[in-house]
Amino acid sequence: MSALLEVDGLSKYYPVLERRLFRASKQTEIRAVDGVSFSVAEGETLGLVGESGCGKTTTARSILNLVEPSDGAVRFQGEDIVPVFRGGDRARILAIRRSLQYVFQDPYLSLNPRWTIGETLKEPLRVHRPEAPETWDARIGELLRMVGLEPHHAWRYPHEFSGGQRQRVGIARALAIEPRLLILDEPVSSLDVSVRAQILNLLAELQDRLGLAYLYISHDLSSVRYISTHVAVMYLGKLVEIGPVDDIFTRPRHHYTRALLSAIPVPSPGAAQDRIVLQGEVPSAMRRPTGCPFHPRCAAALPVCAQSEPLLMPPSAPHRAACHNPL
Amino acid sequence: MLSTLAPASSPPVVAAPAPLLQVRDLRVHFHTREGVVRAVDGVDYHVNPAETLGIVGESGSGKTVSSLATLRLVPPPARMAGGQILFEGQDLLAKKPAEMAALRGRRIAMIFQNPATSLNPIYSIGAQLGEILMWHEKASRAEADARVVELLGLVGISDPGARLRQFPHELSGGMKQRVGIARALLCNPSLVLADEPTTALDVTIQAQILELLADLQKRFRMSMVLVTHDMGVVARMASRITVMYAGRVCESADAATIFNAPRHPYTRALLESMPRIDHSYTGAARRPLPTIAGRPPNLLNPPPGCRFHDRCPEAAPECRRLLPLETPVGPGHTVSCLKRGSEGIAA
Amino acid sequence: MGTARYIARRLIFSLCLILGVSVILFAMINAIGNPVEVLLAERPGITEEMIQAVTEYYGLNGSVTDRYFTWIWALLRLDFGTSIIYNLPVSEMLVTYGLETLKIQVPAILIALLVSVLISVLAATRQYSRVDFGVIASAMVGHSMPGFLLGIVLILIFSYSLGILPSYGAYSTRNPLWGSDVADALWHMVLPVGMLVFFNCATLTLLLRSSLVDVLRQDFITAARASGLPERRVVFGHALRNAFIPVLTYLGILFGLMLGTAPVTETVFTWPGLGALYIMAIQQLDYPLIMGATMVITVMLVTATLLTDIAYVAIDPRIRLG
Amino acid sequence: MSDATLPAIAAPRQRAPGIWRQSWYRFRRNRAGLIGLAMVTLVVLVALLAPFAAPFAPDDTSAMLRGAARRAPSALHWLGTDRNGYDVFTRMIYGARTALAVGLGAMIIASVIGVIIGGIAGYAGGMVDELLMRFAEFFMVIPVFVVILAVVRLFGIVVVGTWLEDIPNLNLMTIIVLLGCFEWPPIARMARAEFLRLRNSEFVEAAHCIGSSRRDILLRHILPNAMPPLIVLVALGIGGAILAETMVSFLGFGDPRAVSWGQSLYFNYEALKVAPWAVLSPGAALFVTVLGFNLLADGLTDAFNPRTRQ
Repeated sequence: MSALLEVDGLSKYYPVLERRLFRASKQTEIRAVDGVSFSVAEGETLGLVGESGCGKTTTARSILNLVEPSDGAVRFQGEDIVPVFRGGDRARILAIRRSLQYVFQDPYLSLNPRWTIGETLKEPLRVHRPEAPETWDARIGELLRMVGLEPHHAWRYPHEFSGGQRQRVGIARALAIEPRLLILDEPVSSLDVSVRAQILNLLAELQDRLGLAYLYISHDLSSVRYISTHVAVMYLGKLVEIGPVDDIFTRPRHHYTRALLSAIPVPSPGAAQDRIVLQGEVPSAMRRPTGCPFHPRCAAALPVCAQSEPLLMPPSAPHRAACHNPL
Repeated sequence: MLSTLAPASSPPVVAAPAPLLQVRDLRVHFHTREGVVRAVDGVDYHVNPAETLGIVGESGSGKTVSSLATLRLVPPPARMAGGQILFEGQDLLAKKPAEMAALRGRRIAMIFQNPATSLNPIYSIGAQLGEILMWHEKASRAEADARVVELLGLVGISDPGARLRQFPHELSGGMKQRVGIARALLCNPSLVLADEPTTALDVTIQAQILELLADLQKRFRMSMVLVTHDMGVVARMASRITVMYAGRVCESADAATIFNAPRHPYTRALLESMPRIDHSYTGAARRPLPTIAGRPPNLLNPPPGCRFHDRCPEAAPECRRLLPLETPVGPGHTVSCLKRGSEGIAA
Repeated sequence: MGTARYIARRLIFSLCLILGVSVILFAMINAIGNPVEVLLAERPGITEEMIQAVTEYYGLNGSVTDRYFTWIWALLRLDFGTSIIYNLPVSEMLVTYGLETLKIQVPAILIALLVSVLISVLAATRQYSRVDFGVIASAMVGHSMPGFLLGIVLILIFSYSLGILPSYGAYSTRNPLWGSDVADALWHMVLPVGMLVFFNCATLTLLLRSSLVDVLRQDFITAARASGLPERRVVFGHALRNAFIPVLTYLGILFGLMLGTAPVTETVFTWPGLGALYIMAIQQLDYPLIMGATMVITVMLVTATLLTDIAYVAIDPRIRLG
Repeated sequence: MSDATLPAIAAPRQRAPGIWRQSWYRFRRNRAGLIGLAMVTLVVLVALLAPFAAPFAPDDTSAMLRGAARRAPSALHWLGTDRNGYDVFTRMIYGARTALAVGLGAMIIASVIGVIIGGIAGYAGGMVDELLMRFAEFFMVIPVFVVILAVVRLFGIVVVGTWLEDIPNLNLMTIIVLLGCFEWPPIARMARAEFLRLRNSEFVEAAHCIGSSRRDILLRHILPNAMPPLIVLVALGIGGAILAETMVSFLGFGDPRAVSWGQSLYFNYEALKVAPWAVLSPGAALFVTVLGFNLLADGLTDAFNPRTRQ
């Protein structure tokens, strides 16, 4: 399998101007994403997990150029797309957008409340298939069926739908122009438990049928386990572990991954779960620790952890962890 | 006099204890322009001394409203439409407002879902916590401060003395929730209502808070009602569980029974539909998850009969007509389902 | 640190505002040419020589920038020049008339604040009740009632029909009422202050009530009640202070509005205040007086805004982060 | 395929009620808003039908010649006559035209300036935003009313002897333009807040992902969604502008050739004691108009904001 999407050393820094009254202002920066590299192959799902503020959403938004990356390359189908977006050649940008789509976390906020579902679904066709407007209506009906809705729903407004149905519309919009890769940003987090399974099933089914690749971003590890073939774990803007899903979940090598997994309460009372409760909280991105970002909270930290930053090891292995003292 | 941190005085329970809190046929209705929303419509549950009861349900199941109703704090346009809430044998609904206020915060306390909005942004931590002690226990400022510092330390806040002068916006989400917990425990209550106490928090912080709550509950032998939508959280925390759906109770039992031998079709479906982190779904193992078709009913106009019948795989014609009542199916295990032998009433 | 920086920033901005207004004002006045020429042009029978003489007297021969800096420099020394029409020092007139304006405006704001707090609490704690509805309806009517119209109605009722309150002026022309100057002054204040209170009260109540209703719905209010605090403490201690935060901005604006519309108020009640002085100055094109009065009104307004900014810091700890 | 069944829908409907129609449904249930709408409609109808509704011509001073000035209301002069011999009722009706012209004219100018400045500030962000908003703040703090009085008076002198003098109702137009130029900051602030909110909203980001052009995003996504709160502000502003014009005229700085409520107040205020009807009638008309627009704005706030009252 070839890599469809290759992210290489992606970084996003936000400058922070610390204003002071009588002294010169101090310029610092927040490293929201710091040198993240991973790849997603055709037909695969990479689950990107981490706690809030770890940079997983910024990573996704940088890939799509919703924010401009500060550094690094994003190769999609072999082409670095960062300079393309920066160059502003509309035809080339549209060609990328066609194959690379985004599904948002909040299915309510991501639909224009003043547009009918049909108008929302027509938008991508208007932009990408302007030559054949007569085919739009048929395609909209087809899309709605594909996500388990009915063609006549095209006449309705978002507020008439439940959360799960709205998320289906969001998926249909992303699929309208036959993308190869979908970036799914917490697509089920705002949904009720009983609806979550419906959307996960839909995603799995669409992947099998259309051969889509997913970058699945979530803090909900159980849905990640269900949908992903590979998992990448982020902490404070850095990738700390990446590997095949079962390896990560059964044999985590980074101490943070293990703590994260053990923090998820398993729905079986009295389950023999070795609970590791991390002490303290994630430090602010402005006061990032030196060395391994996790070392102040790590029970297995060595002196070296405070000094040098570990790299993802072993290089080029499928399962890699950035830890000086791996499990 | 200030109570000390010694465990509460109730003796260890041996045989079937009298429940500390007993809720009977509770009804809370929201009077909206569109009509009456039956948010809680005939709910029964009880909490024994020194145990944790988990109330699980999806959004709109009435779980939060029923816990607010225990304190008689349902927000307008909601109104208590009936039922009994017996706390230590006395009906709270029959109490005068002043008597009720004297119970709140002292005997029954509450932990809120969103730590960011449940602390007053313009008062320092010390001021808003101390005020409660000064009111309930007639403590002096200094006594109150000392007790607040003690409790902040107890809930795992470092340097509690300095925190007294801090404001909520200066604390992280996890810290704010710890303050919220300290506030609930100030007067050594015998019952704590925790409404989704960890939903707004990250998983590793959630683990910290859950551990803290479990520890405090054991230490002070208090009873706790833990309201949540997360089956994993109740599995970790609760000794007994009540499952709610659309304003009514489906099933109540001890935790092991709910997870290992659920009887109500909704409980079963809910458990099955969750992907689990301890299962592998790679390759051919990724089969479609069992789902619950449709969506929860609109409580403005709930379906007649069993509230779950239009999504239930086992629904029979009588389920459309008759509202099932809670029926015991085992020791400490009750189910409301006509197919499990519940009596039905035409409603 | 944060607080000091915040206040310093607002202070600097306020100074910039005052400076900006002075530039605009000066430019405007000078856009019409030599103001004295214009003034005298409206009075027939004036010769070129006379214009020349007055122009020289007021130093209007230099370039525009020169004149601006001369003026600003004089202003900084609190030298506002001499009124052309009244031939009195402008600064003296501004103080006399300004105090008369503040005499009705400041009490009006304070009384309105107190009354609207009480009414808002009454209404907001009984949301959707008849009391609430009555308060909203009358506040809406009061808020829409133009202040000067209300003043006219009050004069018709209390002065002309009932004859119990004076309809004009700040003092009796001949004998003070009851032989006491203080009582006389207070008695004259009743109508203008009453009108301003009514108008401000309506507007403040509308704002404060809706803000209070919002705050009362917040989690921390439920939390305060769940902690067993008495309702009085929850409403006055926890809700009211929070509800004031959005209203505070408006308080500054309201004071500005009152000052801005002082010409109307003072015309209705023939009150010898800054607004009435300003009208006279414009009508007569009394150049130094227009400049002086505008600057004083601006400074008062900017000060009111600055004070509300500072009050924010006192009431809302979140501001301190800047 | 997941087996989720959707709630059965009887028949495929045509377009469901859109957001505007929904707002209308909510508005209809708001009594205050409806009263406001009725009052505003009344004022608009009176203004449109003035020549048919008024018993006299607006410049008819024949009562003066008959010695019937300052007469109390009678069968002939329903609301009496004023000190110039005008029929008070007629002047009140024609005044609605001036009032609406002032309100609409000023708010059109203010909206255009406000939306452009606020939109640029909100969409561009950064330094541009900072500068434009400070500029708006500056306009909010200067004593607008006082400045308008000065400008109207001085402008009246400047135009003497120029071609501008021949423009009919020049003075009134000056007032309208000035009100427009001073009333834009609240609109700009609201427009900025809305543009900022919408620019970062998920559905706009979704449009970016699809590849919609910047123009489409601004005109088809952001602007229509920013409208509701702006409409409320404009409704409030119309009432405010009418009130301001009346006050300017009341002080004697208005357009002597315009038939406006403020002019009537100005001419008749000195005779308040002997002919109160000549003052109270235009005053009442002004009150009804301002109240109407305020109530309308209140109703619109509710209608556009489903969360405020549930």
